[in-house]
Amino acid sequence: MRNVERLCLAHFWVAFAAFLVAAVLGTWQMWVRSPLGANVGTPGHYFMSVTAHGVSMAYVLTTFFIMGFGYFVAVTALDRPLPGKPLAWAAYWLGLLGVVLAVIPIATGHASVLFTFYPPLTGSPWFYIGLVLVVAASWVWCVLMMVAMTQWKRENPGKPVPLAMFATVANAVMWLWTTVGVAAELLFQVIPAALGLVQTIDVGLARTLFSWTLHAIVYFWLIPAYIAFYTLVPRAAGGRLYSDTMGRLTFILFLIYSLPVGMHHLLMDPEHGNATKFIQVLLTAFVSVPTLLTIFTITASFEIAGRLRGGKGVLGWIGALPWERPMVLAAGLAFVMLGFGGFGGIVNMGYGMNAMVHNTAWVTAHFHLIFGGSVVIMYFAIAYEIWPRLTGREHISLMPLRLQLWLWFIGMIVMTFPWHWLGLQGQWRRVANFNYADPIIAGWGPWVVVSLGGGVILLISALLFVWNLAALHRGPAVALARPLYALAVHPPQRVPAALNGFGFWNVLVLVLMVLAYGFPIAQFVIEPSPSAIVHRVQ
Amino acid sequence: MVSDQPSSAASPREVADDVDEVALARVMRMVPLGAAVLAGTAVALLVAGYLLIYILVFLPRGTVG
Amino acid sequence: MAEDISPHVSEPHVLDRPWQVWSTVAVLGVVLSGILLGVLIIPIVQGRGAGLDAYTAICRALGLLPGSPAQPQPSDRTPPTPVSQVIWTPEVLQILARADVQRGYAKVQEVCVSCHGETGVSMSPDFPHLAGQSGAAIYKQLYDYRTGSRVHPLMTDIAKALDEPVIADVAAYYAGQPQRNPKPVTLAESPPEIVRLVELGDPRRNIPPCAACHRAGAGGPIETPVLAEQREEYIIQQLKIYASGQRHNDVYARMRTVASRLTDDEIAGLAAYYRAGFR
Amino acid sequence: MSDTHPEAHERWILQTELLWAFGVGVFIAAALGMILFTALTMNVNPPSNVERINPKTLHLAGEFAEHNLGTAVGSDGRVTVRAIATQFMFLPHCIAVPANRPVTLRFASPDVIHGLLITGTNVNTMVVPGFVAQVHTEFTQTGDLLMPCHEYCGLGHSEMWATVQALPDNEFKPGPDGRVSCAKR
Repeated sequence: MRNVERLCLAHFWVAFAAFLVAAVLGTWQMWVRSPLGANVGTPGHYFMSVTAHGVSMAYVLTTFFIMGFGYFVAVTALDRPLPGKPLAWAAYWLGLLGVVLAVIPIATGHASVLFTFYPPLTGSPWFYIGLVLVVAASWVWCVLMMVAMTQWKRENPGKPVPLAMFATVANAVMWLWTTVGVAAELLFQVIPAALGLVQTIDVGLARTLFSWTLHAIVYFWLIPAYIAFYTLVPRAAGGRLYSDTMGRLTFILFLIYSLPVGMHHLLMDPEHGNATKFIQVLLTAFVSVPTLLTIFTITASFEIAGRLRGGKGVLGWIGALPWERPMVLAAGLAFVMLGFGGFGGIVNMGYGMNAMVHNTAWVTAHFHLIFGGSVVIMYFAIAYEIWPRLTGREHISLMPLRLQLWLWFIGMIVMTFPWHWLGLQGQWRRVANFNYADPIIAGWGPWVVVSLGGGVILLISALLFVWNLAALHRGPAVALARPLYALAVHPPQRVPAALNGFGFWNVLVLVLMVLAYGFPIAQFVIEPSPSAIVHRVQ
Repeated sequence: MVSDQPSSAASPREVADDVDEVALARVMRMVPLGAAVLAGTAVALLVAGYLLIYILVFLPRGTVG
Repeated sequence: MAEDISPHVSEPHVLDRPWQVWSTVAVLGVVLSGILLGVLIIPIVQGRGAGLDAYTAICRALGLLPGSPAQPQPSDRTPPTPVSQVIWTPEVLQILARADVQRGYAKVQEVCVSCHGETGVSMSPDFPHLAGQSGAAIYKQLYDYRTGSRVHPLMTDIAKALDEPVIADVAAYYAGQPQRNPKPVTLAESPPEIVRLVELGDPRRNIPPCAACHRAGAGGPIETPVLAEQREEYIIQQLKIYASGQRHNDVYARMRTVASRLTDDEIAGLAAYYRAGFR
Repeated sequence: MSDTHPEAHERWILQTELLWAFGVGVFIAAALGMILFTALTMNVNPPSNVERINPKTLHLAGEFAEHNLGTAVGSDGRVTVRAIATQFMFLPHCIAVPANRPVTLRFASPDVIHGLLITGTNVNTMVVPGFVAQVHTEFTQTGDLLMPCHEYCGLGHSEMWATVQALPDNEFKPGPDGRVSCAKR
């Protein structure tokens, strides 16, 4: 493993520590807003917790997990040492410093602006500077991933890059494109306002720049789960990957289509016209193509494994799959949640229909199911799969791992299904305490309690997850590590340069971004919208 | 830490794999049928649900523009 | 399965050409169809239904003209005088930031000392304490007295005599005066329903928490005054004339709405709470 | 894998994927088709109206000064509702609207970002300082509806809501100045 174990473990433990804190806060929030927790805590506490829950889950858990998993893939898939390891450690400490800088103002109530920053509400400058440092650390990771692939391609001319590494670098390239939006918003608008250098802020431009990042970032979180689908799950199920070419195409489609669609988060905003909104809705429809391709390709890979294990008939192979293996169980549960979450997503994307569900509990259900559900459950599965390689120790029994995965799935379904119903009733987001005396809201009370039940199950699962990993550090020494990465039915011999690198695709992304975001941003540069006075939450 | 075999091997034999080639050949005659049926019905249900919620829940709530 | 690497597989760059061509065609095709539908077809069809010519409909769809491409734009009539003339612009905030405390102190000696005291501790119950008050709050009230948005037998004439920079100086001076920070009676002793009003507000009566605006750093409106250590009688009197509408210089009736929903003993309780020095 | 050359079988696999991609394309076309159909025939759009307004001088005069807020029926019979979303309340606190008649709702914010929805209806928009948010709709049901602020706007966000009375035609009676206010309940 060329001694990157400590580097990967360091990243994973920061990620999962933040995850555990955020899971506790999430459950506390659901209790406070339910009829059982009326008059507990103040709005100040509640919105401090919502900010911490969002920052930990969306920025710390994800960025550190993705960096740790990326270093692991770069070493094991390419089977060569990590280039610039001291730089990787420097990026780690920079990112950790950023997390601490961001958490202190949150904990002292000076940054209750939530993880999506609602200018002109402006928090302490340290909050924003901390997040910029985390992003800067991830930029260093992106460079290291690209250097590793380039060096490998120089050493293996003409050979296809292993799919796991190809996907990781696709994610790194997309992330560099993604962060342009939030970096511009923070560096040129929000941080100057937080430092008091300017008294006003152009809110329309700030929201448009943030929307540039807001959608592509969810694909930055999602791609590691898809790397597991394509390269770990087929091997774990005892089969082959149905098509390696389709795997490469899927990650290229993610790179192209996840970037120019951010404005579907602004469908209900007054600062953009219907034309640009329709273009982005149409592009958003095409961002579902890679996911739908993946569903087919991975189900086919499952079918291969199931039939090899004796599955008969059209769907007989499902029962024959080794569901006792955590990676296989997690992938199955992830696909179910991806289905429900995806349904929530295409309803959100419905152009005019977004008016039915925007900023309601339906949206909260959508991203908890897709990110909190299918992506995070794959993070668990990836952690369970590679922990033995990092610690040199084996799980004593797989039962607690499966129990944890089932609890996470059940908790997620029990929590989010009532939210879909409440969202259609009009339950709006980010409420510290509801007026349960109001006849309309009174009807929601029982459903909020049901979803609180789901939240408690998720908390138990989160605690069990961290316990499973911690317990593994003291498990018995592992005898022999099974090979990790899946093999395709037809391992690629020759792959066109377009499927082995990203030069050409970057050009296409540039063209797409100019066509999709050019006009929306230009309209604020040509004629800035009337600026709003900064409201300090410090 | 036991080093792991690379997955980028030019030919399958270099990477240990407990999949028997003959069985794989037999299986591949049937394969994408089950996946097409399962994934196809799932996606069909999704889009049918989308159209139903569009017509039965969204439109009756009044036009928006 | 044949083991040999088949000879006729061509070099990568030859394989590349179709990938690049087809992917460009596909991606640009998607975007251009989006532009064609979104910018041209939908606006023109919708515009025809609303009696708008194609050019106006397309400009509205792109956001170059206000309004929806599918509906005529409503007309509007402008009403009489505003509630308060104060505008929070960067220039005003700069004036407040660059206020000269010495000049403010001189004007305070000359005009304000007799009622508000040198350190902002007022002489009688019907004059508010100004020590540690928010500069923006003093600025707005003096400005409202000057423009007549707020009327008071003494303050209207005094404010009319002050011009804008001096108002900022006086505001900065009193804002700089330290509050006495009396050891507040512990939170436990103040009545729980009052504490709940301050911290949680009352969702049933649509009353936001007082702390949501009046606590420092809460991110509420700029002109929100500091209530800590204010005179009890002054708070009660102001809430009563807000409720009756006699005082109406609060922008968009924020305080008139809240005051009209508070009962008399809640008003008394809140006044005692803030006089005790709670933030 | 049929006994043919692996090259041919790999191409067969890619063909099954392309067939699946075609199927997915049909489903996406169905979803986009519904959007396009209702946009062209029923004018169903997301509410957007790029109309700039200075949030700092909103309260001085013009359309969104305090006296001009509420429901107004124009001489041409068009119903227009004007309201302000400000830190931590809507003004007016109760909005009367007619059922089954086209209504235009216009909102503006003098301070931070707000947002609103009316429960059970398709009225939903963000209210961004610097712009006038406008929603054209028709209320298909009558009764008291809830209009909460659904975007985080500060510590008082949870208490920020208004009531909307969707009145049947016989109860929706504009006064001499064309204004309609809520029925006292």
